[in-house]
Amino acid sequence: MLTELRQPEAPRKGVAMVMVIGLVAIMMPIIFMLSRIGGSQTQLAVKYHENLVAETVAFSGSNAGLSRLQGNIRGYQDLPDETSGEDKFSLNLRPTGAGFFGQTMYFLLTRARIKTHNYIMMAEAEQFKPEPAPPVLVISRDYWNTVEPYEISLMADVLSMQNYRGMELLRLEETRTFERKSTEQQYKIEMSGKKSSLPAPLQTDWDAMVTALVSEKLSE
Amino acid sequence: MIRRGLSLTEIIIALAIAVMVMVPVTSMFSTSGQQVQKSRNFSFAAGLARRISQHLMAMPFENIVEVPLPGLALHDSPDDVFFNPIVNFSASQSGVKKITASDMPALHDFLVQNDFKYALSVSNVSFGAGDEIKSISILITWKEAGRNMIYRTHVYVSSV
Amino acid sequence: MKAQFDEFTRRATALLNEPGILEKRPAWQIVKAGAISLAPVAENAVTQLEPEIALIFLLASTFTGSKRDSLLKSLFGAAMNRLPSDNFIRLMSKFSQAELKDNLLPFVYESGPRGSIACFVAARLKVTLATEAFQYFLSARAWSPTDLMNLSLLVKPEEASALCSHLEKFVPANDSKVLRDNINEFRYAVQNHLAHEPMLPELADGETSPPPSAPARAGETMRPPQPAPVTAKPLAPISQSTPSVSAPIQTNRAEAAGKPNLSQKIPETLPTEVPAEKSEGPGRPNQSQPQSQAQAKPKSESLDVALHIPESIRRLLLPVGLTMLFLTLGIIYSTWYFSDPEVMTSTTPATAGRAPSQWVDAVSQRPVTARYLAADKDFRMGELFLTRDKFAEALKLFEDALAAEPAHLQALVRSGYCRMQLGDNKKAAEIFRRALSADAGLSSVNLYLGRIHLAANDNAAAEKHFRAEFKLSADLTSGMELANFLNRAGKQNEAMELIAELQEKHPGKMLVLAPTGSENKTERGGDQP
Amino acid sequence: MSRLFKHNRKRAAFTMIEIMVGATILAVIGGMVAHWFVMQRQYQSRILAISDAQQNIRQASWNMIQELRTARNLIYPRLNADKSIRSDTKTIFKNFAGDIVCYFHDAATGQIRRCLVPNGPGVPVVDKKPIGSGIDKVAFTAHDVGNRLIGIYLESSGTVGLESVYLLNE
Repeated sequence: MLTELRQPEAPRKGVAMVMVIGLVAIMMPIIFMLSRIGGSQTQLAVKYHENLVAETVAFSGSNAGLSRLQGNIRGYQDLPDETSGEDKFSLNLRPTGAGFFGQTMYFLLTRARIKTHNYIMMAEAEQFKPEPAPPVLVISRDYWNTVEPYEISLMADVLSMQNYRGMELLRLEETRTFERKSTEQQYKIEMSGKKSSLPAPLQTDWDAMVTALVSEKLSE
Repeated sequence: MIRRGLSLTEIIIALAIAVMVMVPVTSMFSTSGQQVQKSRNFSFAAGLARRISQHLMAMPFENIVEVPLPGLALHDSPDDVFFNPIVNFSASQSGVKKITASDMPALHDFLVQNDFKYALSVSNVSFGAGDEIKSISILITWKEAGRNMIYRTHVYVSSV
Repeated sequence: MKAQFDEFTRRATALLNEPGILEKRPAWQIVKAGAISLAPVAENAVTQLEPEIALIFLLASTFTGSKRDSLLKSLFGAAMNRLPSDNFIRLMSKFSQAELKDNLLPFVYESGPRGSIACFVAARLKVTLATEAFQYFLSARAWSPTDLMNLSLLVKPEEASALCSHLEKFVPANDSKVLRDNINEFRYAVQNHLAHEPMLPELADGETSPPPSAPARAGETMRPPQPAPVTAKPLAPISQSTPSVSAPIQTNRAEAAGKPNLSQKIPETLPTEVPAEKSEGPGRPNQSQPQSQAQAKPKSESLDVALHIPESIRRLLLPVGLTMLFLTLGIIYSTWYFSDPEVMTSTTPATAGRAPSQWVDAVSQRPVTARYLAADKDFRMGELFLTRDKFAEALKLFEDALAAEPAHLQALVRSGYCRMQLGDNKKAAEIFRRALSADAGLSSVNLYLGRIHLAANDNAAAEKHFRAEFKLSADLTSGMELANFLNRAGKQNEAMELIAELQEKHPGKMLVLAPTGSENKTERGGDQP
Repeated sequence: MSRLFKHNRKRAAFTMIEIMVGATILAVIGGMVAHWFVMQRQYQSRILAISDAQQNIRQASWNMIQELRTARNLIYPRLNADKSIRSDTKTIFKNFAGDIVCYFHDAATGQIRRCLVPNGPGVPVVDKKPIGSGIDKVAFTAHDVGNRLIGIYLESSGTVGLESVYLLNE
């Protein structure tokens, strides 16, 4: 009708065109930049988070496993998956024999898997049998971990880890012998003599440390 | 017929589509930001749970009791064995610091913002003759982008 | 009589000022009735009315035939002397195409401003012409580019190419250079659809009447903007032009009558017409278009609805509003996009002291309900009983857990294990199968099922489950159990192969098959000292 | 012909008013985008700082936890005489092998360093690599009479880490 006579919307088209051209000119570089920065940042952040979760879950699992040993939870060794849902960790307790005092020795393996992240922790623990019944002494000898998704049950790997720990055990024997063989005076002189070569923040309280060390020295 | 260019409607529709595509891309910034905050919260929660689990091992067995949900806040709370007091650089009781706005502002703010709380779910079984075990679920809860988050870990403590 | 016409003028003016479609306006019926009653005496009086009122009179009245035509023609002729108002053009559009063709187009032949204006108005009214008519128009007078563009709008779009080829044949027959140029330019304009909308004719200052409002001028904004001349005329009093109407009508009629014979006369008439165009010249440099913007405002009698907002602003509202709308939509969309579907009823304020009913597990990202946590407590207690082999007590706790939360899979598996230990293999197997159907990847469940089937001498089913377990966990325990089973089941070769394979993986262990008939004692699920 | 050409070339360009309106709208949008962009940059740098701080804390605490967990005896700090908890920026303990290990915070460099003091003849050695860096504040806190529980408070650029380690071995 009458509206037919209204003339076509030329400026409107012009405005739209200027806007489109401008938007393209502004938006394109921004999108490009964002996708580059944002993309890699997000990826890193996600990867980091997954890794963190896997590691944390494995660590908590290891803690839980050790506390389980301390709680004298024996006789039922295939431990449950501790979390609900598909992302979970599994515990595996492997007895490796009996110790000198008849204590049971274990490898506690904890594996956490979050998407592509695998985290395995292994702890070596000795559980002293309750004598007569309840008190259970558990000594965790060490724990170490790996992010490699390899088969932890491979004995070769376990042995190499053990060998490494063996060195530490030898060193323990050495330090204990030294403490036992030294008199309190000798031990005090030896330890106090190190003060001068200590870094400054440690020197201030060193004498008090030596006193504490001497008082707790092993003796024969 | 006279050939027309793009109509305003067409351009607007095209822009709308462009916006739809752009939004996820442009928001990647905040996604990585959210992810970092998520990691920080998770890391902190796991640390809290570990802290509690370690304290449980040093605590007298009978002192391990249920802390029901919604749990206890770490900040501005009465003394407990896990978090308060938290540090003391002096040689006596008078110098203890708690998680309050005046003593530990950074930590206090962070805890208030994210509403971190802890709860303990204790399953206690006595087998007689002093053979008693507690299975403790440590529950850390916090708020993150409007969601109630929970981190759980479990420890066993025997009456040694 | 005069009073009646005055009354009609008053009513018609009121009608013009009302919004909406003409025939739907409240005053229309009254005006129509008035026009019909005045019709018998109006023939001469109509020409004395203001042109817009006269048009309304003609629209409303029941005049027909030659009487109506002659009235229309005189009205149009008078109106084309200067640029008619928007209202007038809109009213013109109420007349049929045929009426417009008969009564308006003859003025297009005229050289001078009236021809240009008629051409412009015809283009605005979207009057179209037959292909063969154009050659007469083109030959009738000299054409300015603006007029040519307007004329090209009278071409029916579907006939554009036909017209071009028609004119092409017509051109060589002409020896007038001016005409050839006109035809060529016109063809070019038609062929390339150069004209999109009617263009205001170039007129001398005095011929400018109140121009159409802003939208009508929109097409012209492509021209370089010029400051509005100080001489811009206010609304030209329309009534002033009416007294001179009758005279031009006569000449128009004469020309229109001569139209059929025009084709022969064209070459002769052309030279005389050319000076006419020249005479137009002095008026042209003073381009009148820019005035339109300055004059757009006073124009308020538009027949359009809701014209209170200035048109220019109204036009801007659309793109600006839409842009804002989409920005808002974008924000809403992004909020939605990043909101987690798992967001639950977590509106409880932090300090409310009430536990939410649900959380999101930070490890698995799955919901954890308060119910599940309650069941989990029973489950853990059951686990403790299990460590002392107190299966009956443990079973009770696991079942308590399941009663609180049937989805607690671990409790389900453990309850099956307890039943198995208590000798209820049938129920245990049923439970294990239920657990596997909920999660086929559960470890140990296949092992237990294998043992149950083995005890029931169902070797085929036992083998299936042992293999499934080995496939799932691929560890030493399940491997040894499978090897021992195969050995007992008479598949010694396969058993030996499996043992060798396991031995290779576990060099620190001495792996031997259990003697047939005795129970395998591996650490897993076995009784530790 | 030429007249028409000229005429149409003019029509193909934008008018002043179109460009002005378009530019105004673009300026508004551009302003919003620019503001958003600047905010994002600030946010991004904050996030990066948090991320760095978090990784610093995590690295430091894990390095310490690993060794402390298998350690044998806590020598310093110990509870105050009135049984109140006691904190310091350094800690000294006997490790699994019986040697004496010290962790201390160097506030100037923001590093936590480890020094191994042989429990026997030999000179103390400070590890070349710090076990933690970018750490603003550290508090090692003694929590129990048995000297087996140590609390660790770490702060890096406003991000805080709280840990405790129970020394399993004796």
